[in-house]
Amino acid sequence: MSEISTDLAILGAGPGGYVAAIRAAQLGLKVTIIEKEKLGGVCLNIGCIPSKALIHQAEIFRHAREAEALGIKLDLSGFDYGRVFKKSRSAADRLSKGVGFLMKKNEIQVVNGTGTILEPGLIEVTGAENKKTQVKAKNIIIATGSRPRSIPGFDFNEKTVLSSTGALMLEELPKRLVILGAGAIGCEFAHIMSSFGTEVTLVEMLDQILPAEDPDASKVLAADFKKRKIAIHVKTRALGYKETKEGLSIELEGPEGKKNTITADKLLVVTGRVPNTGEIGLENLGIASEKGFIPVGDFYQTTVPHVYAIGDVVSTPLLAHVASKEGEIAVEHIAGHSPAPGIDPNLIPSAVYTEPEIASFGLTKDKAILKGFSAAETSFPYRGAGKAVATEAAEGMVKIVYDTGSKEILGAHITGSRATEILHEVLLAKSSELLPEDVASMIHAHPTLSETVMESMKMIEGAAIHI
Amino acid sequence: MSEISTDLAILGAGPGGYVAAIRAAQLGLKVTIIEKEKLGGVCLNIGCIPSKALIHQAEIFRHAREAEALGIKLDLSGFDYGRVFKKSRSAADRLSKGVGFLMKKNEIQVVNGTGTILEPGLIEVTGAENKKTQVKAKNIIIATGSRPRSIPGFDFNEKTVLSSTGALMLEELPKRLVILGAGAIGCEFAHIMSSFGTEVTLVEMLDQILPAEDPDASKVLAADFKKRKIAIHVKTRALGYKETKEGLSIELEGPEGKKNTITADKLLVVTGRVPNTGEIGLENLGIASEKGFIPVGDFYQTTVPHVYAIGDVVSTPLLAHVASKEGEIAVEHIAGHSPAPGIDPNLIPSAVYTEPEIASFGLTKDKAILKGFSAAETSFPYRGAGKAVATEAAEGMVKIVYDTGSKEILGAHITGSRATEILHEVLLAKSSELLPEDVASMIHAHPTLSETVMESMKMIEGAAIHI
Amino acid sequence: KPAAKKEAVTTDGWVKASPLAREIARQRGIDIAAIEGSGPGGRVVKKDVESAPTRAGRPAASGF
Ligand SMILES: Cc1cc2nc3c(=O)[nH]c(=O)nc-3n(C[C@H](O)[C@H](O)[C@H](O)COP(=O)(O)OP(=O)(O)OC[C@H]3O[C@@H](n4cnc5c(N)ncnc54)[C@H](O)[C@@H]3O)c2cc1C
Ligand SMILES: Cc1cc2nc3c(=O)[nH]c(=O)nc-3n(C[C@H](O)[C@H](O)[C@H](O)COP(=O)(O)OP(=O)(O)OC[C@H]3O[C@@H](n4cnc5c(N)ncnc54)[C@H](O)[C@@H]3O)c2cc1C
Repeated sequence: MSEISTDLAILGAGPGGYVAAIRAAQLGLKVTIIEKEKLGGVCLNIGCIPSKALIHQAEIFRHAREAEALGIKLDLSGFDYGRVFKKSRSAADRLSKGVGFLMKKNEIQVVNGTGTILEPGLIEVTGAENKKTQVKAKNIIIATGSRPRSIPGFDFNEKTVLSSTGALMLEELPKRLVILGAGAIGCEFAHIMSSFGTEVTLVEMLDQILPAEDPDASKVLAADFKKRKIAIHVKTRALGYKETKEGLSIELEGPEGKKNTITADKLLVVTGRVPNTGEIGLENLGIASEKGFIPVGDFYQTTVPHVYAIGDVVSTPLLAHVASKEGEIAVEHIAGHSPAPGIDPNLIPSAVYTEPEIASFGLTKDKAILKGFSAAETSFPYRGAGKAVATEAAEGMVKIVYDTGSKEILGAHITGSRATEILHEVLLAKSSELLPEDVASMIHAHPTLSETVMESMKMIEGAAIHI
Repeated sequence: MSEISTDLAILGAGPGGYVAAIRAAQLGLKVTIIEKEKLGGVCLNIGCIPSKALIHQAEIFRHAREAEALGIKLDLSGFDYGRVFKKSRSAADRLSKGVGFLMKKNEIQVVNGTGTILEPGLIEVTGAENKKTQVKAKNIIIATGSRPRSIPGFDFNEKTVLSSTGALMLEELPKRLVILGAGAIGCEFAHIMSSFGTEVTLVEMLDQILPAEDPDASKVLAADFKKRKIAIHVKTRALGYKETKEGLSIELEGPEGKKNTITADKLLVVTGRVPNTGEIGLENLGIASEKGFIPVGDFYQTTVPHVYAIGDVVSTPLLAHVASKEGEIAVEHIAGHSPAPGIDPNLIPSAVYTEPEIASFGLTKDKAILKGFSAAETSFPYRGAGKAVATEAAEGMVKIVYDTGSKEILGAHITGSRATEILHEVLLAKSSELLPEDVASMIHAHPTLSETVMESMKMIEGAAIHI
Repeated sequence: KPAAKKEAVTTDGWVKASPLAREIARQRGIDIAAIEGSGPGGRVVKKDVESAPTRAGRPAASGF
């Protein structure tokens, strides 16, 4: 049994934990981080990064097919999805190693093993060969993240019924894939797999794919998916499945109780995630979780002094950039600085890396009206930008929701090529309380897709040119 | 002879003229626009747009080659550059037609023909079959743009010695191409042609390619070009050429008078542009041009009342977005509004659509110091962003130049994938006088390349994470 | 940041000013609430601060 004394112990090295660790080291704290699997957490190893690496390869593959229009002939018979898989693993590994390098550089002690909080200020870590380490810490941050949620009747076996992790680890393409859940992760897998030729069926309980996004954004993506022969069933739930000789036979129930059976080779269930709060010793702290989430205050303090919780274990949006920001706020609070409390939910960007991409923040027009704003919206089409036409990316639009009285920007919903990048200009306008005219009057480089942002703001001023 | 009376006559329908026309119509003016070639000017027809369409196809082609790493076999024997050419023309035509549609929609009268100003308020237009139209206008905007500059000994024949127009109109790829001038246009053509397999040699008089850009940005692009076997000769000028059996034999003089002969199939000369101010009747107005450019005041007024000049005929940067902005300012001045005078040169973005892309505004560190600022710079590498690694785009960096006293942002120089889009967030920070902390504290979506912008701002605050 | 606090106390409500204008005013000890803004929506911007009189009654030096 070895012992460590530290200013701050962080449980879990995902984008919440490892960013918190670096920030704490910058502020002069002695930091220990405890991780039972790989540095970087879900995000780097089995989440954001490998999925975006697959998406990038899918885009290369799609471009190769577009090159046929230039007279290039493709022989796809040697196409090896295994190589796509390997590229995604090497991106993940490279970044996970990068986190290891950052830990060293910032003199952060990494303890490999599973941590359990025994009492405030004390964590026991069980490492390889049952090796125990006691970590005494003045402060603790819980950042143990989340794992895929299974649904009754669809337990993950990771052979035929897959979680997102199982899907990321596939080394061969399924011929037919059914995806339950059309949130960001479900839609991204639909995009990836169908790009490489898998027949994809997307099933969603609610009334649109990407239920959290603006209905128009969802419509544009749905139209594109349909063009690509991705079958979409909304207002539909899966009742159960059977393994048959032809594959999995999945029973669906659509609107008005209409039943339908689909046969597929694999089933991917991406309907939600569960926080990892069950086996970390919360009971030893007297913290009661709420639906699995740890209740926290404005600076991510729990009810126990010197114990904080951030990231997917907290009931804020389950996103890597939220986890990182929460880590920074918690650490600055621990270090006695005075960070701005909490995160304004309207300033959290959401990004879906499909083609077209979908990126947004803040309110839709309908939600803004419900909140009492005198809300209006403008919608500027991508085809109004020369760059979109020149790059064969004319589908999409920039929607800006604003208050007609103060001109306050209330939300933005961008659908189209590079949407996940160009959103940030609008988000900066919102977060710095700029007005539409500030963006409208700024010169934007021609030809760029960012011109659509300028035009949508000019629309608010009655001065849009290309519409 | 037909006659037209109008509030505003605009000579030239490029991005200066046609945008001015639309803005004027919005403000209630009766507008006539005179164009001797195609609506949209150089930019849409033989400039920005077709070049970016070619670049997009080059990227598709490059991606197709990258797909070989996935086991896909390519047969390039049928590759037809003519189809690439056609795609670029159809993008240009579509957008030029779009301008026609916008003219109709805004009830702007289009007169096809060559205009000459006879006296203040009077333009004579000579159309097809020598048809004359007299346009009487309360106000005139000159927006006749520019044309390629030839250099002594290298007159354009558009067969072997090409201007940018000739290069855009090629229907077949040259095997060997020498490009004189490594500004934005020269580098973009080097990128395009070498992507499709042409052997490219880039010759530049000054000491770096992209002489107007930050030296580090230039270095990254030069390194990439060299990897792609583009030969680069800086501090070198072309003395002359001979047509031989093996092709063009071009004599170069490098540093310290070292001579060198290169053989190529075509020579592209893109060393500058000349304003079209010689044959439009300036003499009838008593306006004397300066080095070909029309002198103007803060609202682009010339020395003659009610006559304005905008875009490439004015000695501001020869860029489409500058022409458009100047058009808007001139029109708002004509309409009696009070637009902000002139354009702050530090707020003009510049964009080069190579791979990596290069985008910038404002001062380099050295220039800022010369201007008396207590300037410093941060440089955050693309490889510090997960998205860059996942999308195999780890080359590049975001450089921010700032004043160490006030923290004012003085310039930004971004090199890397999507640089031309992500620059706009920084430019908004600059144009709205935000501080680095405003950008640094904003949540950026993960994983995006825009995170490099956040990190570079955090560096200024001593709080960057991934470095 | 005492200057920021003082400004919040001395003016009733929000002074519209760009962050850069605020910072320069703070560094030079200029009361930003007393400056008339020329930016978007009457916002005080850098050039307004630089042409404003300092405490000593002289215009602040413009540039550096
Ligand atoms: C397929 C997929 C794609 C995604 N794409 C995106 C995206 O594009 N953008 C985005 O913002 N988000 C995305 N997410 C969500 C994102 O991954 C999470 O929001 C993020 O990882 C949460 O970070 P975290 O630090 O809270 O937890 P995690 O990343 O889950 O990290 C928690 C870490 O704690 C460790 N741990 C748990 N318990 C213990 C213990 N007792 N002892 C020691 N260590 C422990 C775990 O091993 C893990 O490494 C995606 C998720 C998935 C599944
Ligand atoms: C290959 C290339 C790539 C470029 N890429 C970019 C880029 O990516 N981004 C960017 O910002 N800029 C780019 N430029 C520069 C950009 O094209 C110009 O800055 C822009 O077109 C200038 O606009 P303008 O309205 O002043 O003039 P122009 O676009 O030159 O338009 C002037 C119009 O006036 C007409 N005209 C001239 N004389 C008369 C007359 N007497 N009567 C009637 N009509 C007349 C011409 O036919 C023309 O249509 C590029 C240029 C080239 C050549």
